[in-house]
Order: sequence, then C-alpha cells, then structure tokens
Amino acid sequence: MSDVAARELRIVGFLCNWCSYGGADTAGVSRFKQPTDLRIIRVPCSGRVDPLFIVKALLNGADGVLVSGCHPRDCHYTDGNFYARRRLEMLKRLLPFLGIDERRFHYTWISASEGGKWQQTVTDFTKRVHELGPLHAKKEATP
Amino acid sequence: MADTGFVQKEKLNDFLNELSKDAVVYAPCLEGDTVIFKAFDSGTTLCLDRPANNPPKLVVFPQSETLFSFKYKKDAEDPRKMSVELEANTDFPRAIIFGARPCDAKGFRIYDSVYIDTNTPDPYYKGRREKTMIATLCCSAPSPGCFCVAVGGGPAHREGSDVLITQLEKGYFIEPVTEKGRAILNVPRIEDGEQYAEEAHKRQLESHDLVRNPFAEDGQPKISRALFDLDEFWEHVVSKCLSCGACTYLCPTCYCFNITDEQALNNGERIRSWDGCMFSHFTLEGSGHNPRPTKFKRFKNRVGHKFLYYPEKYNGVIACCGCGRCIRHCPVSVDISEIVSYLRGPRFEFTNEPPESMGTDTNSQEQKQ
Amino acid sequence: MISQRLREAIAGVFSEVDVALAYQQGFDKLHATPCFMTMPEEINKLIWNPLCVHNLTSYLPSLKKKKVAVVVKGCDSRTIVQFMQEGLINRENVVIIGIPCNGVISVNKVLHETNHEPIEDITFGENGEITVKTLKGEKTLLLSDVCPDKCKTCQYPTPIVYDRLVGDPITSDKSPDSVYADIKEFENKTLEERLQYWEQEFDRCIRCYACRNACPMCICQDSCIAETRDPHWISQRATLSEKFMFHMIHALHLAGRCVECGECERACPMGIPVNKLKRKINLDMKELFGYEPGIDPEDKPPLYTFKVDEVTIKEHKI
Amino acid sequence: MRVGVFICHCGNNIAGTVDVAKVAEETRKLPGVVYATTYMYTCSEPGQEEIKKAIKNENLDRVVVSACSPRMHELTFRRTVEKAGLNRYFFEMANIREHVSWIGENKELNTNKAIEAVRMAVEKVKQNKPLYSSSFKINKRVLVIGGGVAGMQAALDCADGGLEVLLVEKSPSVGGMMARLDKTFPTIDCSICILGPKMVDVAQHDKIKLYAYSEIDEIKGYVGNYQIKIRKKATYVDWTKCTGCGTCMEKCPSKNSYDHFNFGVAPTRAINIPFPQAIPKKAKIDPDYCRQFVKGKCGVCAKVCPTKAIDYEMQDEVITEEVGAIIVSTGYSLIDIERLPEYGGGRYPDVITGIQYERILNASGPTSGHIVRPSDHVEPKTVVFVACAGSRDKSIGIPYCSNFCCMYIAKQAILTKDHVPDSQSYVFYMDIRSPGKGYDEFTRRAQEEYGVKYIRGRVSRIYPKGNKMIVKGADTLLGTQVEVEADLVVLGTAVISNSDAGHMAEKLHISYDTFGFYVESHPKLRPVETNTSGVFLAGACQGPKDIPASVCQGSAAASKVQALFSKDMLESDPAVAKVNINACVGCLKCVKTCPFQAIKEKELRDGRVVADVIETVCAGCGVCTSTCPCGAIQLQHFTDNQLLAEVNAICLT
Repeated sequence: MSDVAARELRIVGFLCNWCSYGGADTAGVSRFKQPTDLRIIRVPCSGRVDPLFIVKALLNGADGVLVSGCHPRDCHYTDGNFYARRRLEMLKRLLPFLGIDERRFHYTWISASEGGKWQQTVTDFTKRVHELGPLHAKKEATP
Repeated sequence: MADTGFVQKEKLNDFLNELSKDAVVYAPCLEGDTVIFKAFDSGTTLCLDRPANNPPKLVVFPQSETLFSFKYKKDAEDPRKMSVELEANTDFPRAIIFGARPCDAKGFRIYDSVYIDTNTPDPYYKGRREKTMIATLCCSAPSPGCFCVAVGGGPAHREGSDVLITQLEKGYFIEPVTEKGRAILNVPRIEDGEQYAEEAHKRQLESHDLVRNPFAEDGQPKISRALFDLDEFWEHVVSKCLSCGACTYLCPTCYCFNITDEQALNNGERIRSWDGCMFSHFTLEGSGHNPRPTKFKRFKNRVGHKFLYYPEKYNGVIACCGCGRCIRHCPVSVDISEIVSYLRGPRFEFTNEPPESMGTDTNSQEQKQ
Repeated sequence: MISQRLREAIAGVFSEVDVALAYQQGFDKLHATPCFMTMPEEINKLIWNPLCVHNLTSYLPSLKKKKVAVVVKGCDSRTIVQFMQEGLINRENVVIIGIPCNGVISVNKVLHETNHEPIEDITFGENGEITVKTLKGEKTLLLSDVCPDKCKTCQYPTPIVYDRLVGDPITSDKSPDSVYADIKEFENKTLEERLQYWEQEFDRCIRCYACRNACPMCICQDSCIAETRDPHWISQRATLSEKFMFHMIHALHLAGRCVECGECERACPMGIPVNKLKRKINLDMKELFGYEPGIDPEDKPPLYTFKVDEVTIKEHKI
Repeated sequence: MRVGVFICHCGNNIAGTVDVAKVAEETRKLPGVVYATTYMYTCSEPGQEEIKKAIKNENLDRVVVSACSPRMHELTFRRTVEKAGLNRYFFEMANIREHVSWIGENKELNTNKAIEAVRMAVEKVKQNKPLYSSSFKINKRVLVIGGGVAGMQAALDCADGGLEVLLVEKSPSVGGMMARLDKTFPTIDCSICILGPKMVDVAQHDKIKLYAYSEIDEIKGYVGNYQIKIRKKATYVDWTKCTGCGTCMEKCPSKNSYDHFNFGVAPTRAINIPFPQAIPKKAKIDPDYCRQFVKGKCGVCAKVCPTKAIDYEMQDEVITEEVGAIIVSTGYSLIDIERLPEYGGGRYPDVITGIQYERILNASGPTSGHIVRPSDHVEPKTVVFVACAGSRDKSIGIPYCSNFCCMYIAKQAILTKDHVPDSQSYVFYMDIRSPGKGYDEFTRRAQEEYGVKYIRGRVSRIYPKGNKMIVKGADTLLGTQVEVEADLVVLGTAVISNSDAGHMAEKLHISYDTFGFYVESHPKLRPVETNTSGVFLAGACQGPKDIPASVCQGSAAASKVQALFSKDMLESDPAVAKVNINACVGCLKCVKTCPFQAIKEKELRDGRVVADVIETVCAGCGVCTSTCPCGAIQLQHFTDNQLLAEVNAICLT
C-alpha cells in the first residue's frame, strides 16, 4: 500500500449528482481510461459545495480539489450552479493569497453526456497536480 | 555555592541558550508588535520590556493537549470483535518559563489549589508543573490597566516563582525563591550576584507605589452580595461586553477547560482544550437548555468566580492576579477592577459615578423598573 | 466642541429611544469605551475624540427589538448600510447620529511610539497633532502617523446614512486606488512567502474569538460553527491547521459582506491581521461584480445572488 | 454501529481489474464494520437475498454496497435494506465500477482506490440518519406542452384513461410538423388524412382542455402539485365568437404576410386561419403585417366579420392552472438555410428546404399540389435533393444524424416522379439510413422503380447559371466530380432543437444536451422519463425522430403518467433541508438563495425569527446549506457532517 501511496496524490472531487457524476459514469461506461488519484464525493448540486469543504480538504491533506457541476443554465435545480460559480471563483482567487497555488483547485461544468470531457478533465487535472507535487510535504499526524 | 546570581545584559541570550540545553525555555518574544510566550531559540527576538500579551499559562496548561490516544483494533479473524488500546500522555518535557511577571507566577498558585492540592490531583497539570521552573522578572513599571497590588500581589511578589529576576543597569540579578529554583545557579554563564543584591532589592521596592489600586479605600476588594445578585447591575455594567474569550484566554488564573474526542477511522484522541465562561457554549447543556444564556449572567460568573466563589473555597484567596490583561486587551475596554469596585456597596446608582454618590432607596427602586 | 454638539444631538433624540450608544472615557487616558445610555443625566459623560475607535453598530443586531440611537463615523455607517442590505436591522428603529471623521487613532500605534509606557495624558490639537504624556515625558505625534491603516485610505469620512449629522461633511482626499494598495503589494510576494506569512500569523491565534465577536457582520455569534460538533468543521485542537481553518471560516463567511471597519483586527489581542483576507475578497468582489459592501442599501451581497451570464468570470482551463 | 459491506464482482466487470477479496479484507479492519463479503452479482435476486440474510444474521444496522453507480442501483438496494427492516437511508453505495474498475488499468491502484471508496461510504453511512417520507396528495391533471403528433397522442391516451388534460400549443393550431407534410413514408399515406381525425378528437374530447396560441410562462411546484402560468397570446379575434368562416381572410387587404405554416413558400393574409384543417379553426391577426396595427387604420376585418369577433385591443391573458404531471412534447426546428452558405444561404429562390417542398407537394398548399419552382412558377424537370444539409457536420456544430431526412427525401423523389413523370431526381447522400420497418425497401423502390439517381457524396457548391442551379459535388463511389444542372434544389436541412428549448428546460428543471435536446433519465431504460420526477418527454424535443417513434413516446409518456397517478398519494423525498431552530440566527440568507422559494421565515413562541422549510417544495439542492453561516440548515442525507466524513476519509489517512 505504501508503494501505492507513493505513486498517488490525494485529489478530492465534488460532483453534482445530475450532470457531472453522470458524466463520470458515462466515461466509465465508455471505458475511458483515467488516472486513479481522484476520489469522488457525490453531492446533489454544485451549489451544495461550500467553499469551506475545499479549504478543509486542502488544509487537511488533499493535494488537489476538483469541483464539477451542470453547465450554467442546465442546473437540475435551475440556479444552484450559478451560486456555485460565484463562490468557487471567489475561492479560486483567494487561494493564492493564502499561499496555496490556485492550480490545485479546478472547477468546471460537465454534463452527463460528456464522458469524453470528464476523462480529459481528470487526466489533465491529475497531471497538473502531479506537476505541482504534494501540498503537504510533512503531514501533521493528526487523526 | 553563591545564593544569588547575575547575568550580564549582553550575555542573556547565551544564558538562555544554556538553559535551553536540557529544558524547553519559554520566553516573551516579539512577533510584529506582539509579545508572546513561545519556545526560545536562536530565531526568536526576546522582549522583556513589557508584559507579554499572553500569560505563560500555556506552558503548564496548554491551549489544547492530548490526554490520551486510543486505537481500535479489529480481530483479524472476526470483524465483529474489536479491542481498544489506550495510551495516556505522560511525557511532559522539562520546561523553564523565563520572564514571567510576578502576576503570572502568582496565577499558577491559583491553579495549584485546584489541580494539585486536592485529593484527586490532575496528572497532566501536576506532571507539567513539576517539570517546570518559573523564573520571574520583577516589574519596573506598571502597564496600562494592571492592579496587582490590589489583589495581594506586587511588582516583585514572589509567590509562585521559583526564581526572581531583577533587571538592573548592567544585567539581570537572579535569586532563587524555591529549592527547584536553586538549580538555575548551576547554569554556565551565571556569575555570583552578591554585589548586586542591594541594588536589586532597592529596585524591587521602587515600582510598588506606582501601581494603581482601584480598591484603595478598603485595601482589598469587598463584594456586596446584594448588589452582586442584582441582574440590573450586570445588565448595566457589562452591556458593552462582546462576550468573546480574550479576557479568559489571556487570564493567568482562568483554568476552565473542555474535553472533546476526535477520531479518524481507527485512531482517536481525547483532547483537553481551554474553554471560557464567557462563551455561551460553556454552559450549554445537552438538552439545549443554557443556565447562563446571556452575557450578563456569564460576566457575573466570571467576576463571581474570581472574587467570591474561589475565595470562599480557598481560604479567601482571590482568583485574580491583577495583571490587567483582560482590561488592556478587551476590545471594548471592559474594566473588571472598576466593576468590582462598584460591587462594594449594597446598591449601585446606575450612572457610573464614583461609588460615593450612591443614592437613596427610592431612587434606586425607580431605576430598577 | 463636537462633543458638546453631540451631547445636544443625543439629548434631542433621547426621548424617542430606549438606549443611546456613544463613547465615554475608558480605563485610562488612552482608551475610550462604548457606553449605553438609558438616562438623560448620563449624556454628560459622553465624549468625542479620536480615541472613539469602536464600531458601535456592532451592537445593533442584538438590540433589534429596541429603539436605539447610535453614534457613527463614516466607516461605521457602512455597517448600517450592510445591515439594511441583509435585513438585519429595522432601520426605523435606529436613529443614526453621524459624525464626519478625520481619522481615529490606533492605540497600538501610540503605544508603539511611546514604548508601551502607561499614558498619563493625551490631548488632541486642531490640526491632527496628538500630545502624549508618559512618566518619561511628553511626545507629540501626528494623527496621520498613528491612525489605523483604514483611515489612511478612507473614502467615506462622512457617514453614508444618518438621521442627524454633527459637524460639517468632509470629502475624502484619499485616492480610491490606495484602498487596496497593500493587498496588491502583498500579492507581489511568492506563494511560499505568503503561506509562511499566514502560518506565522495564525499560529499566534488563541481562538478567543474576539475578532468574531467584535465583527458587526459576524451574525452567528453563539451559533458559530467554530465551536459546534454538528456541524463539526473544526476540532478544539490548537494546531495550526485548525487555527487556519477558523480564520478561513471567518473570512469566507464575510466574503462580499465585510465593511472593512477593522474591528476584528483591532480586537485581536495577539496582533493578527485578521482583516486582510476579507479585504482581499472585497477587492475581488469589486473586480468581479463591481460590488462594494455597505454603500448602497438596495444592493445585494454578491454571493447571495448571481447573473445568468457572468461576463467577468471566465471558464478556467487546465 | 454494525455496518455490513457487500462488494460486488459484477461478473468480471469489477473483479477483472479490482481485487475484491482484498477490498473485503481491508474493509473488515474499519471500525464499525462487522461484516464484509463479496458477491458475484449483488443486484441479482440471490444477491439481494444475501444482503437481507446478513442484515438478520449479523444484526446489521447500516449497509454499504460497493458495486456500480448509485445512479444505477441505489434505489434497488434501498428497497432491499428496507425490506429487511432497515431505514432506506441507512444505505450507501461505493461506485467501484464506473469510477474505478472500468477506467483504471492498474489492478493494484484500482484495488487501493476501491478500498478508499468503500472507506468513504462506510464513514458516510455511519453519519446517516433515518429519514421518513411524508405523503401528499396528487393533483391528477396532466399538462401536455406541444400539440404535435407526440403531444396529441399523449393527450389522447391520458384523456382516454380518464385523466384531465391541458394541452398547450404555441401556434394557432395543433398538428405540429406532421400537419404540414404531404404524404408519409413508407406507405405514402396522406399525412393530414390520418392526422386530421386525431386533431378533431383532441378538440372534441371532453377531458382535454386545449390552449392554442398559448405559451408556458412559469412552472412552480413539484411532482403531484405544479402551478402553471399559461399565457394566452392575443389573437385579436374573440375565439368564442369566431366561426372560422374565413370572410376576414378573403377581404384582408394586407396580402403579403409571412406564412409561418407554409414556411414562407407563399405569402398569406395578415388575418388568417393557418390551414383548412386547423384545430381550432379560428382566425388570428398577425400584428406585424396588419394595417390596423402597422398604419393605425384599416378595420376591414372588423367590418366584414359576421360575428363581430375582431378585437384590436385584445391583450395577452395569463391563466393559472394546477396539474400533477407534465409531458413535454415541444418538437423540433430546422436549421436556418442561412447557416449553409455553400448551398446559397437562402439567396437563391430555387434552393428550398424539404419542409417547404412538402408544402409545394401538398394539395392544400400554396400551389395546390402543383410542383412549380418558386422563382418563375415553372414545373421543374430536374430536381436535386441534398441530404445531410447541416446534419453530421461538425463544422457547424451538428455532429448528429437528423434521423428521418433520408426517408423523406426518398419519398419526395418518388412523389416528384408521380407529379412530373418526365422529371429526373438526383439525391446527394452520405449514407442511406433506412433501418425502420419497410424503410429500406422504400429507398430501393425510389432508385429502382422511380429511377432516382443516388450519388454518394457531398455537395460542395450550388450556384445559379441562367435559369438553372448548378449543383457541384463529389461522387465518392466513382471518385469523380459531378455537376448537375437542376431546375430545383431541395435541401434535407438538419433537425435542431427549438430556439427556446433551453428556457423551457430551465422552467421545467430538466436537463438538455449541448444541442438543446432534452435529456432522458436513462438512454436505454428510462427513455421518456426525465430526472425531474413528474416531467416526461415525448417526440422530437428529446432528439430527431420520425412519426411512429414520436407516437410511441407519446403513448409511453401517457402510460408513465397513468402509472404515477394510479396512487392517490405520493411519498415525498425526505432528503430535504431541515432547520435546527436552536442554531438558526434568523439571518434568512437561505430564504434569499433558495431557487425554489421553499424557505420562509417563522416566528417562534419566544419571538425569535428562524427559517422554516416547506418540505414538499424543497427539491434538495443544498444551496441553503452552503449559504447558512451557522450550519443551522442542513440538507438531509448530504449534511455538512456527512460530507466532512467523506472528506476526512480521504484526507486524514
């Protein structure tokens, strides 16, 4: 396992149930190969993603965070991703001010039919996080 | 061996480095414009000019500490069986508090009654306390808000200190107060202090009279129980309080704590962390009921604890060392000494005039309505 | 003189209100302190000078059901506007006594200038000179040197909303570009330097929550998620990551709402620049949405609304 | 807590690239997990029985199934655990198929990822709380949006089943695209002859309330209880008085109005009845052309109308209706010829679209069924059909096939030969797509019996030469360039979604794809459902389809509504937001951000104001939860603590 841990970085993904989680499913059904670092948390809507989850993840051990929701105008809940867009953009601009590379956080819009875009996003984002390397060189051993 | 020591001003850092060799030395250090107690090392800037923003209580009573850690172990054969291993934290490093003020040192005596001098001593506090030597620096001038002389202390008060340090022109006069403190005289770079003793003792007396005493008339605080139990009094005097915890967390005598368990998968820890009676959560009960729902009740408790309840329990000792931090650092300058001085009378005219001008019965009845 | 006119103004509205919020002398010469006046004779102890730093509007939400008169400076008045935007006060229950302000003083800066000697006396001259007397003697300082940073770039010296104005309106002579100059300068640091900066600052945090409780826009107070188990965002550990997380909660909950009164920073007993993160977010909100908190009562805080087409938000590419 | 974990092999789908035994072994080490096993097909009946048995034998109180996507089988397993006596929310799925085994090539890494996915699900399920639905009454009326053939079929099937139906059609008559067609393939039936009776049924059915020339303004509510605002657009003719006699149309002096029904093949009058079989057969004024509106004076129709039905002052009327389910059958549009510059982009009158040609072929059309070309009204002898005019063309953003053009082009070529026996038709095509019943035979007949010349290749350019159109293209079978001198060119233009499809989807809270077609719940197994319960799809609004497919979907959607309405009460989804009134500070930011107006303020007995969720209106998006600063409003099943448990399971290890 330690060998595995050495090869992988921790990437947390928040995916909305209706579009992006479906998009990830579509990619799976289509057997679109992807790197294995990403761990997916299913949320009903990107509007559910409090920016604090992203901060929490980055402060507590994640090396990258990916948020994906329905395309603007195509939110299952009509407006959820509109709120998400503003909040996530705010966070994206704040992270570098804290000294955290904003490239460790990406948010995007992927529909249930866009398996290809999902594959590309995961592949590219994982590659980028690997280029940036681990965020937590010395991890605090806090349970 | 000499009875006292002396460290040349320019040799102080070297002296502290020597001290650091077999103990963690906590000293007031400058960060920006803030003076805080932190572990001394070559990178820190010592600041002995004024009392630190925070007291050194964190050395013996850390802001948070692991009481014990626990680990769940699953049976390899049967996942239904699980055992738990506990490991208590008993590893307390040797520590030296260098540059505490007499009020800070006196604060630890307030703790000692609660945590050590009882049938069930607190092993964590006791463990750390026993391994900590407190080297106190006498105050040469009062700081804004402080009033140690009004609560039984003083700029060169020795209670709670193992070593007393007096700053002189050329350096630091060092006199052990306790047996534990004598060890400091064995540290290299210390010279015999005998020739400085006289100057130091003179210096120690100098600043005593500069310290204000808000309870001057009585010499010590007196509390009227009748006024203390009057809700209107509290509502009047602390309406500006923001109910934050700056006063309690900066207080050298506040010793309240919270205990929480934190667990991630199989591993966890039981944590003790500071808590303060100014917070609503402090008394929030599981049912949702809160016996101290307002900041008035909470503030009343803080004053009551320091000036009534603690003295009642511990031989009249006041649980306030007069360091003035709660006044100095209160965002809205709530002044506990002022409030206590009002409390001496049986009644209080709600005008914040000096207590002499207390009104008649009828007046105060009207104001209560 | 202003003090006297202020007393008269308050006396004039005193009968309409349950309580009047103003300033009185604090525990020493260097400190003013908020006072809650309920009786007319209390008006005499009211003072007005550059020591009156507190943002008294912080008390308004907790007095929502009472009629309150409150003394506000230009900066404080933005809080009231923000309260109005968010529906946190009943405007008709508040009598705003505005005072045009040329700047207040930072107690910490004065103490810094006087080597933290106890202040025996302090007097304020006509042209912003401040004479401070300590045991070691007298020193004259300039208000512009010892004012909080917010005063140096103040754009709103005259209250934006008021019912009575005491004194003549003042127009800001400070460049609007200066407001966030420090934020932009901070962004010149490398990522590593920035992280190190915040880690060092936040490490001092003792989680006394003075910043939170002094903040007029921190409306949760006793319900703050920094202390709850459900939700359990942070533990009570005094680790750097938990302290960091607390300040992120504080900053993100103030995102696009902070009126930059600086009370958080002033209240911090450990000298942490708590306001900086919120001001950074404000700068972004201004750039992204043209929004400035506490200016227009009809505005909406930007994170509680949206536009279908956000022309300023570009899609990010990996 | 006693969690049981079931790790599915899914045959080789998971077990092929994930060491499931290892996953089970690691899972057993997790605190709270008392049972972990693997199974070949967990979703099979015996697989589900295994779960039930384990719940009983091991006294499990939480269950995690680690298998495929929860979008596939979450409901299946929720029912399973419920049957075994657990609350259905004491269940979580770890997706180790779509998100692990199918996308990762390295078995070791996959296995590790699967272990962590299970760990996350276990940590989440330990935070889960039992949730209970409440039931609410269904309003058994159905709204059908769009009165084309799919919508009419749906409306009739629902109405025949006894349901009250509201049929809203945005144009003045029902019938849709099919009403415009001349004949239908492959039988060459007269289109309006088979559709007409259906249209009459719709008009006469006592369970169907028809709102023609009306649009949907607003949709509020949720399955079982929608409030609909319908805008009846002003027709300037009082339809309660209009008898459809047509006198106004005859007398109208404004003779150059654009004819929407005929796609502008010929002009019409400013006041018109779109076509003879229109339902309702009522006149309507086009204010863009009517002189009374344009010039402010005329009034001819008002004078000649025998029933005094003309009302120039008429305003739009908004009507509120309540329904329990919605069938969306809004149909399709065709690509604007201007987007096809290589085919003239609309500059040449003798390059027309397939639907315009239908109108020319149609006996009740502007040319009364005589084939003449628009420029000089001469009968064309050489007709060129261009298939895939816009379709399957990535360069203009339409990569998909428009489904029925191959067939109608064959039909139109056959009809051309019927009408003009000495004519010759050419068809430029990419592939002939004729997979329906009798379809391929039909296209062969066009070639073999009617002599239609099929040229496999794309047309590169069409330009005029004298009074002919030169069609230049490639014959990829012969590998040569071809040039045909045509009298008339018919483009099989691409099917696209309606321009307002997106807005309609936003009103309905349903998804649409990149092209504006509505997305069904599952492409194979739930083809007429949407992800919004109570909203169903029929016809080409979901994607290009021909008449029988549209009719099928109309019936299918109707049967879905019937099934939904077979109960009197529906169960509400308990995964909605909930307010902790002790923590709520009454700032009401949640009220401001809720996309559904599902939160209102409430005053407690002690005078405190707090937020209050209307459970049946809450759709469960969680925007309120991420808005609330004090964590007082929590979306059940996706609470902060539940999501934090997952974050911590990833990060704190």
